[in-house]
Amino acid sequence: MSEKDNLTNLINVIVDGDEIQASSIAKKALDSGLDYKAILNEGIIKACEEIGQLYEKEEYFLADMLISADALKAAMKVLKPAMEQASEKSPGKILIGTVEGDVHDIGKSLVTSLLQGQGYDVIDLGSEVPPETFAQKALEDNPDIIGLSGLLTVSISKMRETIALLKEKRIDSKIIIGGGVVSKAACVLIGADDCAKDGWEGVKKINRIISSKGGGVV
Amino acid sequence: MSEKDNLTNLINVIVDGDEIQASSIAKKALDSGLDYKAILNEGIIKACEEIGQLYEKEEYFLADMLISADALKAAMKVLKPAMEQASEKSPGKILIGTVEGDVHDIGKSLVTSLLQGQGYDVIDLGSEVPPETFAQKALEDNPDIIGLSGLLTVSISKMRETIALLKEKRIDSKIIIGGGVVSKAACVLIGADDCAKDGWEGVKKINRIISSKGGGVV
Amino acid sequence: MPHDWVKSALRLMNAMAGKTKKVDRVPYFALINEQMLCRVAGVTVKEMLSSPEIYAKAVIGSYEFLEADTIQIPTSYAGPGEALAFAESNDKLDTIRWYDYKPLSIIQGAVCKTEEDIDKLEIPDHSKSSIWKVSTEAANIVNEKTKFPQMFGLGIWSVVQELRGVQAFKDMRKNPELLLKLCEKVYESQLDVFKFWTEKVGFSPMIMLTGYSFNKHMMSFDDAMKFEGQFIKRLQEKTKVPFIFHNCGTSPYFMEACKEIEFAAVNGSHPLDLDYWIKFKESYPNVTIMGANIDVSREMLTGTPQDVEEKVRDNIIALAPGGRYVCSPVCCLPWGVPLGNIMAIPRALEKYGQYPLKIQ
Amino acid sequence: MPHDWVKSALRLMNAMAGKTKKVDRVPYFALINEQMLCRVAGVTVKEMLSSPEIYAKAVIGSYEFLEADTIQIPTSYAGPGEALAFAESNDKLDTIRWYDYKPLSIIQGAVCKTEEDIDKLEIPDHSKSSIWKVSTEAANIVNEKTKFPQMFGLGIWSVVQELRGVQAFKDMRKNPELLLKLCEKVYESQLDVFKFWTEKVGFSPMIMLTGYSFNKHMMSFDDAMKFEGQFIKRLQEKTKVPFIFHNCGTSPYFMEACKEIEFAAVNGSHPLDLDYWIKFKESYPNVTIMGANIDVSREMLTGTPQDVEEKVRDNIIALAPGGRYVCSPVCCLPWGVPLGNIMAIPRALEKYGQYPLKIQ
Repeated sequence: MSEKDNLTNLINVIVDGDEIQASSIAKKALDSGLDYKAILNEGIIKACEEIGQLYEKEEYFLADMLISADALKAAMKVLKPAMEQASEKSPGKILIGTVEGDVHDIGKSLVTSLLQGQGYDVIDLGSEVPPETFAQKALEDNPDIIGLSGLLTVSISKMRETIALLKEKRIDSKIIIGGGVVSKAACVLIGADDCAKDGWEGVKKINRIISSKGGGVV
Repeated sequence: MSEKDNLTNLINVIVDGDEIQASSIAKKALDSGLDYKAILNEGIIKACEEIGQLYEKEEYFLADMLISADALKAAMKVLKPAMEQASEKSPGKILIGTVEGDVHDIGKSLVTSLLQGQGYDVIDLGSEVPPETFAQKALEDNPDIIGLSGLLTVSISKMRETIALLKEKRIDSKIIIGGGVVSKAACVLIGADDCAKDGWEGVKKINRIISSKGGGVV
Repeated sequence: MPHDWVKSALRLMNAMAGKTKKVDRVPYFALINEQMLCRVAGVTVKEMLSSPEIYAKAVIGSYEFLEADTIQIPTSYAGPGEALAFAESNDKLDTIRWYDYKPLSIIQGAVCKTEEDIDKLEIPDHSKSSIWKVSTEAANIVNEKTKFPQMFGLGIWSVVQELRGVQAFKDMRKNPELLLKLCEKVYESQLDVFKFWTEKVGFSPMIMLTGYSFNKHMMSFDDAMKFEGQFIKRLQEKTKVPFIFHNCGTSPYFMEACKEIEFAAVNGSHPLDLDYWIKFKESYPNVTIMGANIDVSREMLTGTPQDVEEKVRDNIIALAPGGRYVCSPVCCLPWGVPLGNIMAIPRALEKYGQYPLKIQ
Repeated sequence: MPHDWVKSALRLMNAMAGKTKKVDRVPYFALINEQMLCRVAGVTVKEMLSSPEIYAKAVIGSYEFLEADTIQIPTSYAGPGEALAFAESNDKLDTIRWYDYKPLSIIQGAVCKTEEDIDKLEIPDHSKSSIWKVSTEAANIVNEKTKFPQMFGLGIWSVVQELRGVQAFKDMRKNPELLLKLCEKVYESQLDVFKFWTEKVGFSPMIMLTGYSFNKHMMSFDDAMKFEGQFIKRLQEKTKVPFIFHNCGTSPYFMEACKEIEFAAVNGSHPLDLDYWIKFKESYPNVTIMGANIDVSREMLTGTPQDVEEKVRDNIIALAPGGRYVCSPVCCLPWGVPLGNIMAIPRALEKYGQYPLKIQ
């Protein structure tokens, strides 16, 4: 098979959400001498873009994206050693969590998987994360972006409190809030840099922020 | 000195709040062969009554009572070994604490000291005590009376919650609430058995409840 | 002036029937959850749920204070409360989270982590469930004191998602049979809790159905029909009462759902603008719109009472002619929304909502 | 209708001066603390204190919603906030307790546990204190938006007790000199924070003085004068503004204190019945009574709006003739009191409180 066929195959199995195939094709491509950068840019990132397009065309839904994201992660896992050997930095560091008092984490799970699948360094704090934990971890890890997730309307309050604490601690990571409840108005009100109504929008906006910072998906 | 003089002296130094003298006179009385029951009933309990009378006559105030209570405790400490040897039971077991979200403990401190000074077995849970801790300790220790203390008006809510949990766990200790904020109306509303507006009233009511249960100050 | 609940009930009923001649003004449907009860009644959630009397008193006091035309207790809905009942009856009490002034909930996905958890999942015995005991008793007190018929709420996907979490979505593709098995168990439990409610509280004149899966951000319409819609139809056959279709997602399938399933009313709006609702009213003239586009996370959260008043007026102009419009902010009234903005709704209804309508 | 704060200010001023001909109705002084702001504005305490804008908005929205004639931010009082400033400046941040919907506070007695703690206790640099920064900035916003002069609050014993706890009472007998040293430091700090406030926010037209020691359950009147009264007199000499004397203890020394110290008004009532206040009015006709006996932990907590209305009416009949009466529930409006009961106060004032009084 040609190099191109190999990558097309990789894209297809990722989009189809086939974890096992994604892992094995990525391995085959690496073994065949293909540079990890090519696999990443021409395979994995393209697959991610295609998943997003399908979602936007309403051919893909949350379920499909979650499964594709798993395949994305499986392929990425294969590339990791080669990337580390080449001292390739991750495109960005993201700290993410569902705010205190909210146990919902489906949107956050999707964002985490898709970002990890693109090679981001994602620190997932889980759900019910107190403001102090966000602040402490942000000081320790100095992330590019902090993502606050929440489904409940009550979470707006807690997001505002968390952001206030982050600013008090002079943490200058970009802050993006996500969840069905957030609106542009709420975003401005509570001092976030941006907001996303669903996981895919979150991923797109994170990619955009990272690119504008000169980093971005490799 | 006569037996009676000794006990009058003991009463005086306790009322005066002289810890050192209270301890030494109680010891002398015991050494002179006086029965601990006599010292307790004719000395310590009488002193406690006198402190209360002085408070009610407005000659004594919180400061005086706290100091006398310390002297009371000092004398009681001397009697403890003799009482234990005679397998004397404490007049009653009291579980006490300031409810969750309230840090005030001056009233509770007075009640604890005065009760301990009368030989009660007092388990002081401190301040900011969650409902679950009251319930758990009550199940473990089976107290005769549970005292919930609070200064803030917000504490009424937490007292109600605590009492509901105690009842749910079928804990049948008498419940008495105390603090400047409580009223008879609030007491009925939240399902407490009784209430006390200050520490001394709390002590009096606890003595009354224990007596009516057939126990009481020896 | 004491609240006239009989008048409110008639106002609501006649508006939903389109009999505007018998309606004095647009009715106000308020979906008040535990947070709002805490704010108005000043109690903690644990306090409320510790006693049906306290709970009922908080509910009546709050709905009357907010001048609503409806009254129901927030846990008269087999959503998160059902998830709790499942947690209770399956010895997973450690998945439950209590908060002072927020609804209690369970950790998503913790009750049905594994396939075996689904196989072994026991339908709760609702007569033994503590949450259902206090809810039905409180509803009875509300019923007795207000004579306002107590409405019950059902929902499939809401419970499935609480029990199975994010894994439910992966099951959809990887193991749909397993997921359907879980849906079936939730369905059975919904029927059982409905029966229990009816026995204890009486007949529910309508059912509020939370079709949370009917939202484009959740799944395709076909999947929504497969994993929730078919069960809704079965619930309708069994319960034989009109359903209000509730969804406060960002892209709900209201039009599509109404084509497939018969609903007496739809309740939702999050991001939909008035044009969507005008079109909906044209397409489904007999389906009452409850809510339209007064958004709790936009103007109510960040605007002024004047902003809210204008929004209510715009909704009335667009949707109230001919009736079958019930004013309601969407969704639950949360922390963050000032009471001044909330109270602007009944004020605006008095001002603009009188039938015959003066503004059009 | 937007709230007319200028009208409120005049209503209050003229009522306190006894000029009833210039007063339309009995003014309403509401002492709203963090809890009530949380309930009305729907924010957490941390949220409020994180931003002067949010804080000021919550304060204005809440006072206007509750239809009060006064407005002040709860931390414009050097009580618990001062204890916090002491904790901050003495590296005892671990003694501070935060709650979502309750005022933050410090563990009683934890800052000045030992004699050495008192010796070494540093007076806070108020310009560096985070709580005073946000408080003064928020007060400035309130001032600017309402034009209602912002009142400041002082108190000695409140702070002493927070810092030294139960030990303060023992010191009173065992080491009064040590206790006086602490009182002196608190006094110094009070003067400093007053100066800071005046610089940042402007002149406070009155000072609300919480004389918490002036309560029989706390101490004898002589001790209250020794450990707080003498400092109040010194505060008066330095600040040169009228003082409102606040105490919500169960047996306050109002009459006794007014003999020794000049107060423009007294604010308190907890258990005192109307006869006490009628006698007080006879004895001190020039001292305004704010509050009388509308009790937040009795009828407001457990009664109905009708009960509250009756209580307000009784207070008006007894105390409003001739003016110098300001209606106010005592003390802070807490959780547990339903909003319906709270809102019954302005309703009752409109009904019964119009000058010239129709009910007497």
